[in-house]
Amino acid sequence: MSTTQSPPAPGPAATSSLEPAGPRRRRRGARSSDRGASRAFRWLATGAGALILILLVAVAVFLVIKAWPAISMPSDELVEKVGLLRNSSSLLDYVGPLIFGTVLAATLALIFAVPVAIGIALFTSHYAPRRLASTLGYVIDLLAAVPSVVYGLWGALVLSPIVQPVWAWLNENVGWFPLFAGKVSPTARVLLTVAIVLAVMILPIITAVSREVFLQTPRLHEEAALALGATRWEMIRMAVLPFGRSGVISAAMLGLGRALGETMAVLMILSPGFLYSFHILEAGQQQSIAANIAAQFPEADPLGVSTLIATGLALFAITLVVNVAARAIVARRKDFSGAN
Amino acid sequence: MAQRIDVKDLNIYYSDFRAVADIEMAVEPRSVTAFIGPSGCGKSTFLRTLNRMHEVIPGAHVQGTVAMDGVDLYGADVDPVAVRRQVGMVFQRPNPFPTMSIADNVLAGVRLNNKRISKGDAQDMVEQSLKGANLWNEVKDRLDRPGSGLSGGQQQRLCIARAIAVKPQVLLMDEPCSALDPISTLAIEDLIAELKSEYTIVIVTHNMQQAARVSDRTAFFNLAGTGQPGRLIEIDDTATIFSAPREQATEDYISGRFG
Amino acid sequence: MAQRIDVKDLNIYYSDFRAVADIEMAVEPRSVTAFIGPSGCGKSTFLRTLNRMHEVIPGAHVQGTVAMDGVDLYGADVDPVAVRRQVGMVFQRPNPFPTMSIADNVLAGVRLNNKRISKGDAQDMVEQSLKGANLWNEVKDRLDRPGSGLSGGQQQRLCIARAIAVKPQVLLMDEPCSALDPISTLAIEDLIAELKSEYTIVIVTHNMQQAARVSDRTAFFNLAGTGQPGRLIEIDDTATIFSAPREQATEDYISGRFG
Amino acid sequence: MTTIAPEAGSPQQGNPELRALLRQVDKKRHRVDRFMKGLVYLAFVLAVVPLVSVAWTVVSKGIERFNAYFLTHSMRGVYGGMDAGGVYHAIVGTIEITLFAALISVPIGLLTAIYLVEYGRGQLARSVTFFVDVMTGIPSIVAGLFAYALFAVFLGPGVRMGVVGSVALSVLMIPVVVRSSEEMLRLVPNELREAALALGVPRWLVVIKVVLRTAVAGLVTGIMISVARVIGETAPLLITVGVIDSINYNLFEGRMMTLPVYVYRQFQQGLVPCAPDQANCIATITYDRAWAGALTLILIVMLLNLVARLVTRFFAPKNFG
Amino acid sequence: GSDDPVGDSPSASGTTGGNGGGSLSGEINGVGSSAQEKAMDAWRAGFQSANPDVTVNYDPQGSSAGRTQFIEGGADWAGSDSALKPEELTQAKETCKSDAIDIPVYVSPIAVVFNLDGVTSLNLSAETIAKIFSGKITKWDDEAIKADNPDATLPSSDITPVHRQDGSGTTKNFTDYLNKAGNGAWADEAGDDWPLQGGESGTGTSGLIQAVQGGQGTIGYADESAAGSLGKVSIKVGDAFVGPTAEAAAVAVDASPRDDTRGTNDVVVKVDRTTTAAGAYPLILVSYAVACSTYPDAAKADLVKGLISFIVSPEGQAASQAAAGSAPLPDALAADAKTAADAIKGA
Ligand SMILES: Nc1ncnc2c1ncn2[C@@H]1O[C@H](COP(=O)(O)OP(=O)(O)OP(=O)(O)O)[C@@H](O)[C@H]1O
Ligand SMILES: Nc1ncnc2c1ncn2[C@@H]1O[C@H](COP(=O)(O)OP(=O)(O)OP(=O)(O)O)[C@@H](O)[C@H]1O
Ligand SMILES: [Mg+2]
Ligand SMILES: [Mg+2]
Repeated sequence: MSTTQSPPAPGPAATSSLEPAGPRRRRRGARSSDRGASRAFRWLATGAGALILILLVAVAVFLVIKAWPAISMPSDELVEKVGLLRNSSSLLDYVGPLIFGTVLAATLALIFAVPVAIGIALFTSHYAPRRLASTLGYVIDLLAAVPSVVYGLWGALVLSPIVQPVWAWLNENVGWFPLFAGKVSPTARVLLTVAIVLAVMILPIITAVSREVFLQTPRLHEEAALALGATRWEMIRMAVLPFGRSGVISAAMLGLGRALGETMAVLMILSPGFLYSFHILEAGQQQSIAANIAAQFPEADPLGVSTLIATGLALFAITLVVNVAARAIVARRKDFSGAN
Repeated sequence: MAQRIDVKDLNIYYSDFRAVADIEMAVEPRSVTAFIGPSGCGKSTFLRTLNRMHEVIPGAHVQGTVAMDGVDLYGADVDPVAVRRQVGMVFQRPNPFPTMSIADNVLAGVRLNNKRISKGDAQDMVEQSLKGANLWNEVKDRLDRPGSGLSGGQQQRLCIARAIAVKPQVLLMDEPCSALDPISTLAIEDLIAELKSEYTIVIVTHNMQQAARVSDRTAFFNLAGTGQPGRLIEIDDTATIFSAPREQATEDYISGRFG
Repeated sequence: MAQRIDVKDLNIYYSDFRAVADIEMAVEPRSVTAFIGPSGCGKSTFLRTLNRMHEVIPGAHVQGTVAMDGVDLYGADVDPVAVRRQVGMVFQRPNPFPTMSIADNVLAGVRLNNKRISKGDAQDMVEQSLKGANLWNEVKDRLDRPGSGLSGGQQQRLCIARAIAVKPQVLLMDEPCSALDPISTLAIEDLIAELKSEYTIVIVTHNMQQAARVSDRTAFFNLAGTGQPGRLIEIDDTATIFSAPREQATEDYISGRFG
Repeated sequence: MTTIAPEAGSPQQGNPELRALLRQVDKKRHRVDRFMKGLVYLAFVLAVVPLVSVAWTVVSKGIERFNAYFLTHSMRGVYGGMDAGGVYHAIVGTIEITLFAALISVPIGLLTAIYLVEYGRGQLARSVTFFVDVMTGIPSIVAGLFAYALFAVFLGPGVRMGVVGSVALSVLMIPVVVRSSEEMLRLVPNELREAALALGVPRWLVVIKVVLRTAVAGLVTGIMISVARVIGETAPLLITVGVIDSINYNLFEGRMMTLPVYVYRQFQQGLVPCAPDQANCIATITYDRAWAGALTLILIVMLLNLVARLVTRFFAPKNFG
Repeated sequence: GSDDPVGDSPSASGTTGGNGGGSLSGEINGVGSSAQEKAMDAWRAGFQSANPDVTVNYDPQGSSAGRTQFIEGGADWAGSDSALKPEELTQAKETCKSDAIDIPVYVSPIAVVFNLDGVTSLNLSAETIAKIFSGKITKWDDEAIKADNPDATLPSSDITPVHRQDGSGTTKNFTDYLNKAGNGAWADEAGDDWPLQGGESGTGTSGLIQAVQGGQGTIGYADESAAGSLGKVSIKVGDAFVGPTAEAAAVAVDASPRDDTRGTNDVVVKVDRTTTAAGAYPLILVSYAVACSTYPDAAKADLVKGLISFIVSPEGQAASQAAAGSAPLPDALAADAKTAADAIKGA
């Protein structure tokens, strides 16, 4: 660097400056540069974030306090005192199958729902005629309008009788497959039926979020793909899906959260059991944590309630683990997220 | 394998709005045709009908024929996907896929037709295309980084590399250099000169010097006013257009002291 | 009320990456300063530090001083919002607000700041600014239509109108004409010539003719290689730079047959 | 106008080689494209089937009792197989409790989403994002127990009122609001923020007037999802709000009825034993009321959705696409 | 909206005379058994119409939740399918500042229901029922069943027993019956939760009925009033078979002794499952109102006293019989209950 004009000394106008210009080497910029209303707004927003953490800590503390009597009590004593544990040897022994059942049901639901949801989101965003699309989107949103009690009723009264012969057929013909093994239930009040209802329930959440994300795919990128000679599907694969990837994962997490915590539908449809069983066509094999709490809470004595809340704590932990995993997936390709 | 394009009676619409009217022209093979004209006169719109990209806009449609070597691109049995593969395109705004690495961006089009491309071939192709777009030296160390991390100019050159990689017969470029610095612009212009021995090239530009430098033939578009459709005023050899245009409007447009 | 800008010891970072190093220059009031240089040399980056837009990018920060009439823009008690109001900016890519009509886009600087403005004043301001950006005639019949429906060039002129409407003291333009056709470019260049009697203008351009035409002083930036920071090579009167630059690098860059 | 006349020849002729190239689509790619299209349509049909089935079930079973009387009367003094009783009190409760829950959740959730997208860097933001996700996994009944315990600390045991339910629902609603809003805000292009900032607009106004404004359609969708998520909750409301058979407009005092609880309780009561000589006794009355209540609830959510749609349309960016 | 769906409320008719002559006013809140809900609706309606200024709330959260909240002071009285346990009595004493008492209010026969084509009634012994529910008898045409039902045409299909998945007083009474009357065929002691692993189940009485109706060859147990059109089992008492009727239930209650370890006015029935009294149906559920013998708040005491007195009165029992299909309290028990209710007083 040779010929740079050296700046002249600060002129008289500099009187207005509290801090005269001068060479100085320090890091400057961003962060604290907001002021006035902007700063207040930033604190407000940050406060809201912090409030959520506080709320969550409060819930966690509540869970731990309420669960503590059950957690801290020696197994033998607990098993003796709590009727719920009559078939278990310890609290862990009780929670284990519940965790298993909860995760199994939610996973199945997610496996059913995510591809369908992505399909519907694509349908409304990229396939359906424009004018029709928003109406069709609305139709799917209506699935979210159905309360879970109604899903429970529907699942038990309408769906179960319809799927029972199908399950029987599966059991008979594909019974070698571990999931379809066992003694098929004559009432179809089994985990697979529950998983289907859960899938229907979480479908609108996943669909709605995915649809919005897909709609936001920049035209530029879609056109880039088309101009390269991509078919519509290839365009979607090249531009739309990668762009919406993190959004879809978030949506799936929302759905998973709902599936994990869903109470009524499971409660009203499933014949529960406390086994580590993959037999999703057999009655009395699995149970979900949330439904179990709802089922047992009314007739549980204080120590029983404590035990149930301990299972709630376990559900909390599951959600934590699942989210860690999801986050890891998203973060792995963060640079490629397409977000600015 | 360059191709001749004949356009006849072409009207281009956005829903009910006729954006471009009554185009009739021929694009010669193995040559560079430049489109010039004021903003909004429909250069981009017309360009996009040449590879059927126009129709991806909802409500957009055309009337008339665009024939490539006598085959009507809008014929009933012609697949738009095949058309676009033969007629490549570079857009006004750089648009690399943000979710792909630089190398994958270059290979994006190639992968569509040939999924199992060997690693060596792929590397060669990436290198060749990027060199062709004068980007190789700048990105050779970070081929696996996302394409969106490049500067605007670098991104545009990446898009050019991507379009070149599919080896189309015709290459459409919509102001490809408007985001480029002179060095890259020069490189692209050189590239265009090189490519025209084999390909048919159509380029939209605002830069008349550029049109004069790179093109063999120049088409001038104009529009009577806002809401009016754009029209082709004249098309001729570049030398003729810039020295002795037939139309007064062309003369007026060109004689401005534009850059 | 033009302002003089003095830059001293300026280093600009993206997190740990030093994109621009050791800038030392003065921008004279009531004049047009052009930044030229190859892609990636940090012209845009430097320009954005002049109105503290750089720091909105996460991790981006600066070292050194940028003083406007002796007041350090990066001083502890300086409000970046106030800085940006005084130092307007037009971006490389047109970015009108999609939710606003054309008129509202022009008025954005006022409306977004919750300022009240009478209907008549607003209309005047819209008309004046759009005329200044040479867009009035094209859009006067559809001021209440969304700005995103315009062509690229029209959109960019809308952005210029928007920036002019706030009546800043300094106007930064990052390749404002790269998406414009010659007529609009001419209008903008005229506008720049008009504005410089009152404002301080800094413009980034790849078009050396443009730099030669519009600017009083020209700064040439360059970078030693990828990953290296961009540096200011020389700044001088435009005439001097284009006729007798002191540095060989400048000479080399300018003497290319660029457009 | 001087143009070179196009080469003669009808489009049916022309270069046969090229013609083949343009017609001959890669069969496999074409098939994949068609197949995926089929799948996408199938997905849609697959979702519509249960929807139609649920709708049909609820409407066909609920329509009989669904009338003006049902909508405008409470259950006070109704018991057994009486051919009487309605859901007015439950409608009041559902709307008040849900709206109040939204009133708590939407500001908190939206502000948090803004924090995460616009300001959040570093540890706090990471924790918030993470724990919001965790929060989606709180079982609803636990949320109810939590809200009950929270209020019991201050107001003593046995506290039953609408707000407690609203707080419980908020615990369930907030993460949904945050998560969906966050996604929508992230989709607002940075260019727009920069454009506004460069005009000298302070950050908070940029957020409110540009970012929120641009994202409003998505935000409304997200909020509707969250409302739909909680409006059908049963278990937490039974614990926190209790049940009542009379109309109570006061959110801050006394029990309230809500539609899902109403439906669940009616269903749980099961058949009524009617003596053969009892003329005014309907054995299936509780089931009839349950279905009619479900229909009411669905219609309310649909109505809310419709309003939200209109709002969205009103604010949506009006571009040409 | 209108709070007068029935159209006969005293305030609507404009006078407070007639049967609305009650002098009580105020509000009381109860929590407890959901089995009592149907009956409670009828009682509340009756009590409130007699005392127009009174509001009675009842949250059917479950017996145990009711007792817990009563002990915590969160409920003025509780409805419970089982009487307070000794330790609960001690805890309740602190809240009440006096002895807590149980008053029987509701007796319901539990029916063993089944869904089997062409069969509407069956005769089974407790032992056979126990074997069916524990999976030892798996076919409808099992010898044990056939022996008791010579006239029935029984298919050789599978029996699918259905139990309650949620904790419930019904399960407790049913398992108590199997355990005591089952001749050793049922080993597990009575409890709110179904003791065995696996099998079909339903939530709540309705859910269970639904499950039984939803399958073929299913069998379950539920409040007789909820049985609807399902087949009902007549159980073996002595040498005869008795069906689940209100009268038979009342006979069984009369045949059962009181729990004499309880204090005065704490009226608890120890149901004798093995009674052989003619026409008795010992598979019953006796449900209680749990209250304080003395309330710190006199007004509250009056309300609780008034409510429970109404419930155990012939009028109240008739109301619940009509609305919920319960069995009216036998005279002797009703008299004791009335004495206990009348003794409730304010401090
Ligand atoms: N998607 C669209 N929907 C409706 N009208 C459009 C659309 N895109 C462009 N137009 C209109 O069509 C006309 C031609 O636009 P086009 O973008 O082709 O012009 P251009 O010559 O490329 O301009 P520029 O030089 O600014 O790029 C203009 O009036 C424009 O407003
Ligand atoms: N947001 C960012 N984060 C990290 N690095 C960046 C970012 N933006 C630009 N850079 C890097 O900073 C350097 C300067 O970029 P800049 O955009 O300022 O160049 P330029 O001179 O404006 O180029 P062009 O002429 O292509 O616009 C480049 O190496 C670029 O890769
Ligand atoms: Mg264009
Ligand atoms: Mg730049």
